[in-house]
Amino acid sequence: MTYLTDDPIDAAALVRTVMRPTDGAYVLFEGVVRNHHEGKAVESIFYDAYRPMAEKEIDAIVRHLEALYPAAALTVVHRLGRLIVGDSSIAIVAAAPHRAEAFEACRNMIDLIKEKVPIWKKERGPDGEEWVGWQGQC
Amino acid sequence: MTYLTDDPIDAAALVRTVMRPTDGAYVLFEGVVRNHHEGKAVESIFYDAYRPMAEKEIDAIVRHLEALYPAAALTVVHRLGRLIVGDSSIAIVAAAPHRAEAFEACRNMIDLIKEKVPIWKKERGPDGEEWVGWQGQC
Amino acid sequence: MPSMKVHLLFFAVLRDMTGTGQKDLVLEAGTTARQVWQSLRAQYGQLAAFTQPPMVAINESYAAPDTVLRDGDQLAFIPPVAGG
Amino acid sequence: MPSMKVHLLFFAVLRDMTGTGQKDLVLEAGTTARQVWQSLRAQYGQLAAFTQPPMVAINESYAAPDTVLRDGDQLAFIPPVAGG
Repeated sequence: MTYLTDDPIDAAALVRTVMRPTDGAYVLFEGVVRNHHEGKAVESIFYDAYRPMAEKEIDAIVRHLEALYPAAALTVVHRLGRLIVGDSSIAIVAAAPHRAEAFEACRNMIDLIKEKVPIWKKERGPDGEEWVGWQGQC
Repeated sequence: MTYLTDDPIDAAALVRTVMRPTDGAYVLFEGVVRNHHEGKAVESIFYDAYRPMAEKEIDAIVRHLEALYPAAALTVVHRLGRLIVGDSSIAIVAAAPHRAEAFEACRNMIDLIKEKVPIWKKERGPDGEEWVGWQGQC
Repeated sequence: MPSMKVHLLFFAVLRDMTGTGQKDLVLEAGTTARQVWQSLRAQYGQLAAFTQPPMVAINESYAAPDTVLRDGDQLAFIPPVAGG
Repeated sequence: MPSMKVHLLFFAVLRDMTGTGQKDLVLEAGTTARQVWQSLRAQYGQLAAFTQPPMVAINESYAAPDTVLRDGDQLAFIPPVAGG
């Protein structure tokens, strides 16, 4: 139960930890720091988290999806700290005997993580820094 | 326009060829030889193709999806020859500024390739060999 | 009225606004998370406009803002999340 | 009646059944892909049961079985595909 890391993500290694000889497919999703957000240039992002709670919330999502897609094998790593354009912030792998479950479990996982896990990002660009999502309202 | 290979697929290298600084996500799909098919044990698969036509058909699918998902960057490699359990037969990468397009383009690509491209597989297991899909009917 | 201790954590924009990551509070028994938020608004000018608290977490789980706190609780206000 | 040459390709299960990957045909002008399939059925016992041809490709593109072949065409019958 260590879904958070301060180090670069090795997606290929993550895939190897998941695949079983019964799996006919896997889907890997990586979220990557891009050079723009809502029309503004982005140079880097600082990811902050409420770490113990984030670990618990991610674990709850993994268990929920394992129950929903019993044939799938799932894993996820989220990186924290300062990332630059091109760095991966998250990698999710969903392996399954058939591709439909792999796609659905992977897509479902990133959607739930973005919705529920206490992780935040502060974007830095030529115009300064800003916490994403805090637009003067809670 | 070389979508077919006789060599092992390097998915990480494929991802690197696709990603642009504007991309916030990519989805990688790999099809992998699994150890079973319709209840039978599988040890290896031989992939055959009508190579020049397969190249054209894959290219047409890529162009179709590029038109459907203009923000996405897409690529695909299909391996031919004899593959053993755990080997990847196909890798598809769809990168995009936002994840929805990456997921949809990738899923759409594998579905279309499985439907349209003249590639065949002969499964080998303890009970012998069989061409998949040729169940005594055309 | 008996008092209790609550450990308050700040993250992200709230840590920047308050200038701290944590704070020990001594509260009257019966105090809710929402009431803690109101006292923070009085204390930090940048929060004054936020009449409604963000999401609330008590002991590392989401909780309703009107949950009554208990002695030893760890309380956090969760700004809109942006992981992934 | 004038004749034409057509290059016929076999893949996968059809290559195994016919024991060859290709074949040069000399056909009467006006022959269709479907008619070529019927002559193959007469020639190869394992195909006799298949009254309908598989998918047809002419010059590396899918075509209707009743397409009239032309001199120099490359013809292939495409068994059910199973890529990916």
